[in-house]
Amino acid sequence: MERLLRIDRRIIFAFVAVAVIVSLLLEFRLPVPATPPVENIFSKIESLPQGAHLLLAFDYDPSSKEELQPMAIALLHHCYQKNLRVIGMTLWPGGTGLAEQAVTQVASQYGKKNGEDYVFLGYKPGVASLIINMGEDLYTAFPKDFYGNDTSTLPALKGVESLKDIDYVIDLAAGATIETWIAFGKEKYRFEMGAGCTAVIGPDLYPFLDSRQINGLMAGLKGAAEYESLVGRKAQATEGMRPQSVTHVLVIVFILFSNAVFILSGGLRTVRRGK
Amino acid sequence: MRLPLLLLSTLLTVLSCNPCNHGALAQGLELILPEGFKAFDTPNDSGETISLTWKVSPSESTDIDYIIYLSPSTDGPWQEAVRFRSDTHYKSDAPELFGFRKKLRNSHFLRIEPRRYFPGKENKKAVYYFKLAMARGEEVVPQGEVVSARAKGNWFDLSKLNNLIIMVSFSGIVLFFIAHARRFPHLFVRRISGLDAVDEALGRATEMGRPALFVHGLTGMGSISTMAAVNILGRIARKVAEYDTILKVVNNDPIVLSVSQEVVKESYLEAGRPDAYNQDNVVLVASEQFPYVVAVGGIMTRERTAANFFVGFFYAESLILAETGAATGAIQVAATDSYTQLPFFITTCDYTLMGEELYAASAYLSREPMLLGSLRAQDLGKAIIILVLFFGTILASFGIEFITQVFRAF
Amino acid sequence: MRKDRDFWILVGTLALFGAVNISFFLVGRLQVNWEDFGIVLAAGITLTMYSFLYKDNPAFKIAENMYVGVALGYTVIITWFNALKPDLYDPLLVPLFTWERTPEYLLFAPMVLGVFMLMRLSTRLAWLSRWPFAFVVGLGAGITIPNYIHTFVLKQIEPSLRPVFSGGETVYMSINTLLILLGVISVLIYFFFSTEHKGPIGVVSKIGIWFLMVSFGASFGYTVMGRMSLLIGRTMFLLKDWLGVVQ
Amino acid sequence: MTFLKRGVPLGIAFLMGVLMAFQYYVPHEHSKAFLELMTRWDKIIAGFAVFIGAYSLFHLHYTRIKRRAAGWGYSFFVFVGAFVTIAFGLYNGGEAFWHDKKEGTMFDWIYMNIQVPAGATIFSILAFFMASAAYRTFRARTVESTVLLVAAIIVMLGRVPVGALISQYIPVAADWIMGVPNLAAKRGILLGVSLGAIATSIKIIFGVERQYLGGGD
Repeated sequence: MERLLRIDRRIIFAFVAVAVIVSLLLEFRLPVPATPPVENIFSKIESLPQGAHLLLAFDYDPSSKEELQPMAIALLHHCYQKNLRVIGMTLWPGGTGLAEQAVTQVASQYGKKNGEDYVFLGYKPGVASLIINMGEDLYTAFPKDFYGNDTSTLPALKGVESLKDIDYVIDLAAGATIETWIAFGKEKYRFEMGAGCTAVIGPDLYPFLDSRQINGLMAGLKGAAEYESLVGRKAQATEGMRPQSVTHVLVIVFILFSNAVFILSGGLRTVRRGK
Repeated sequence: MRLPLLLLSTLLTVLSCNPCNHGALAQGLELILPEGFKAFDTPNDSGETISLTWKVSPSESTDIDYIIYLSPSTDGPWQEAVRFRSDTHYKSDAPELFGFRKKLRNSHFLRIEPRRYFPGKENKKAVYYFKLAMARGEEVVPQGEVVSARAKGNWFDLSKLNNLIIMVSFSGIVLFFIAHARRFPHLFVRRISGLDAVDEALGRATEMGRPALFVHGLTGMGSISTMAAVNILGRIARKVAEYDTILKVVNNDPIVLSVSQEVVKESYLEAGRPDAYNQDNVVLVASEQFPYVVAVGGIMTRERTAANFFVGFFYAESLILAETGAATGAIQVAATDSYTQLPFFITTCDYTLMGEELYAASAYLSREPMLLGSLRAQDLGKAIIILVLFFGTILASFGIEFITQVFRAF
Repeated sequence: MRKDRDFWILVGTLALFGAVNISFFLVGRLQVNWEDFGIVLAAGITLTMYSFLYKDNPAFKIAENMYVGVALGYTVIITWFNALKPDLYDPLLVPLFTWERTPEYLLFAPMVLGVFMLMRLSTRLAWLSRWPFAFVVGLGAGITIPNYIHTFVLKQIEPSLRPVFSGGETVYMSINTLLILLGVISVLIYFFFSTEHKGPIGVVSKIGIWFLMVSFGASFGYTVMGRMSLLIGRTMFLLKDWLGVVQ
Repeated sequence: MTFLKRGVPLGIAFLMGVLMAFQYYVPHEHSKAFLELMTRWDKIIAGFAVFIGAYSLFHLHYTRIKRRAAGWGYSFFVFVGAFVTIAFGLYNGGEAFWHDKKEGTMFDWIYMNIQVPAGATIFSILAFFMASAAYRTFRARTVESTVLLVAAIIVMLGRVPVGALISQYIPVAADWIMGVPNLAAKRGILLGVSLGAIATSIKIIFGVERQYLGGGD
């Protein structure tokens, strides 16, 4: 019995790989209903008038790409459909290329022009200082956009002097940037803010949801899938929900099975005695 | 646009000639016009806005609007600045300016940023003039008074007074307790049960005659977690020297390496066993995350360590480290303030010091006044928060909102 | 013997990877251009990383070290083009030498401090780097105190300072409000070190542990979810962009 | 010298800390202009820090190579990766680095096809280890870890579509766990951590905490 618990971990690895590949190859539909925190972000964007300014901070790097890039793309589709002026930026140097790719590729699908319909500001160091600088004056914080254009000449930024004039800010975060955006941006310059994050930090953000410091939250690929279903554009995240379900069940089965074996073979007693 | 304005201003001049227009029934509309229209610089701001207040009028309703007219001079031209429903915008909407009294519903309040209406002409010292009118649909009845104010920057934001008091008093508390801990280094810190687990694990390693392994987190010497880890390492090394077992220490940063070597050496010296210290047991095994995991895992399986200690700040590698350790059957104790990794340590280790317990353990062991004092100060801060939450909620539930209002942040 | 087997596994995998790609190029699934060549490279790197699952191996180590280097290089270059160039070089240094417009002299201060920071790399002048560090750390500390009090203390206790039951809520909501209050207080008491956890304090701190455990359970579940999502993303890349078996 | 090495930095930290802390309570435009200038400077100085980071990484790997530490050969690849990337970045598609960044250069290609797949894959390896740990190590040894695992299972099921198919109450239970006990514990942790951060800031300003000075006199 106990030998069952000592199998080579590579056998378990193989189980996981097969589960993911097979559930990607097989097509079956699973409903992905949106939860209120995700819906709040969607309806906030729905409520914005054409030409409103939305700042999207891509605060992640390639290691969280598979969770946050689908989220960014779903959001951008929604923004461009609603003809919002998107301002993209990042606090993580490693995320610059991914952010630029997302902003421009989705823009080209809607025929949006750089500088007129959207802006990509790129990366700046400083984190909290940068956010405060943007809150006081966007143009001293970012004198040039990512492509070297003078930001004060860009039509897409017309009517924006600082963060106070931004209608909605969304931070897509793989680290502690949401907290930083709240403390030094949202609370200081009073704008509406929503957030998307990797699943790992998702549970940590519930206090801010409750205190209304963020109006909505998308956590992980699941959050992205919910947003995709709200926008009505099923893509990578929705596809991913099939293997996601299967692997969760697999992990749960592993935990239950091994604990059952552990208890049946008297493992609990040994542990208690060992203490 | 010009014509209605012109008409309006003539109308206004006519009305202002009439001394008894206040509260009078205006032509066409039977409206009681509001009184006490005032303009003043908004307190607590940087000099961007002017505040307008006036008393509630009995004829307000959902289909009646208020209109504010704005001009850079007494005699126009007047510009319609804002129009809003007459049963909105009360003084009670701005408790940061007027407080929480109930009767604030008797006055209207509007904050206006006049410079927005005159783009290009940004004279910061300009005086602006305001007029008020009531309107139902297209019909507009002016109130008559012209009031004026100049927006100026303020030097103190009174609405943040509670924040300032908290900052000053908490600073005082922190500095006081640090000074206090200097004089009384035996400040009480509760027993951290995780430290007993450390002794137990070391005892078992000695019994089995196998080495103990101390694994540092991935952060450098600048982080509080690593400093706490070094303090705990000192204690473990002393016990190890007393028990006469072997202690292996692994890390990934050259500065942490040299500090750890120093600490272990000193502990052996203190225990009177300087001969037992072997520098090769404190090693930098790898610099990057995954090679670190592989190297540490290699040591665990090769040397069959009987006790593993994971202390410091860990990232995703925590899971693989602790899992490998658990598979070798070692007793494991973790101490980390990286909350995202705690679940994995809790399920794979025999004992886990969670979050701030790491700092407390470090203060407890090192007896450093700075750590002890600030631990005590933070405890006091927590105690105050607990009391505020407890009594605040009880009182608020009985309709007494005093505490809620005092701690309200604007 | 074992070494030998690993060697042949490596050769076999490489041969298979090569054969798959060559056939893709031959049948025209992949074109001979930088973009498709990039897909092959990315697939190769992805598989190399996964080779770690079989066993730690040189290919994995090379890939990881190379990745660390590339990531660093990328950060350096992006910092130059996105930060130092537009913030310092263009507004201060260029005009200083060309006089096309007036230089922003105020930027001298951060430039000097920045250069001082680099002195950390020298042995004799390393002390100069303490000045910019003191500036950065002092500024950070200064902005942290009031903003944290506002955002993470006052704003966080505000939702709990509401009436538990004022008539508008359902019983269910009131119970939850009370539970949240109990949870916050008991967790704070668990992390309270100035008294022994005995008597009523001990009971409350025990409740705190339970709250912590449930919340760590939630984090646990979410972390599993996140890691699986990463794997799913990479598998999709391999199956879709490289092999083309999923549309 | 001690004054320059110790007094000046402690003075700078104190002055900056006090000015920035009190600036918060002063809404006047001069105060705001000061805040803007200081944060702008800080942002620029932070840009220099990347070189410190680069140096310490290079130094680490250089030492490994010099000392022939175990696996030192792999450290060469850190240099290869960094120098190739930096070289292409400076070359900037033929425009040289003092011009604006060109798009679609070899530098971007390296990023997209080396850094992105490598970075994205490396943490996905954890997915496998998660499953293996679930099987081999995650044990309900104590009441506490049992509670943890049960909560984890409910959340894991409740967050994927399958959960709702098993029982309609699972997503509701998962939402409750996230929104009540999880929220409460995380808020408690947040309050404690924030007090810690505030206390550390106070210690820095008053020169009690001097770790940032580095070693030496």
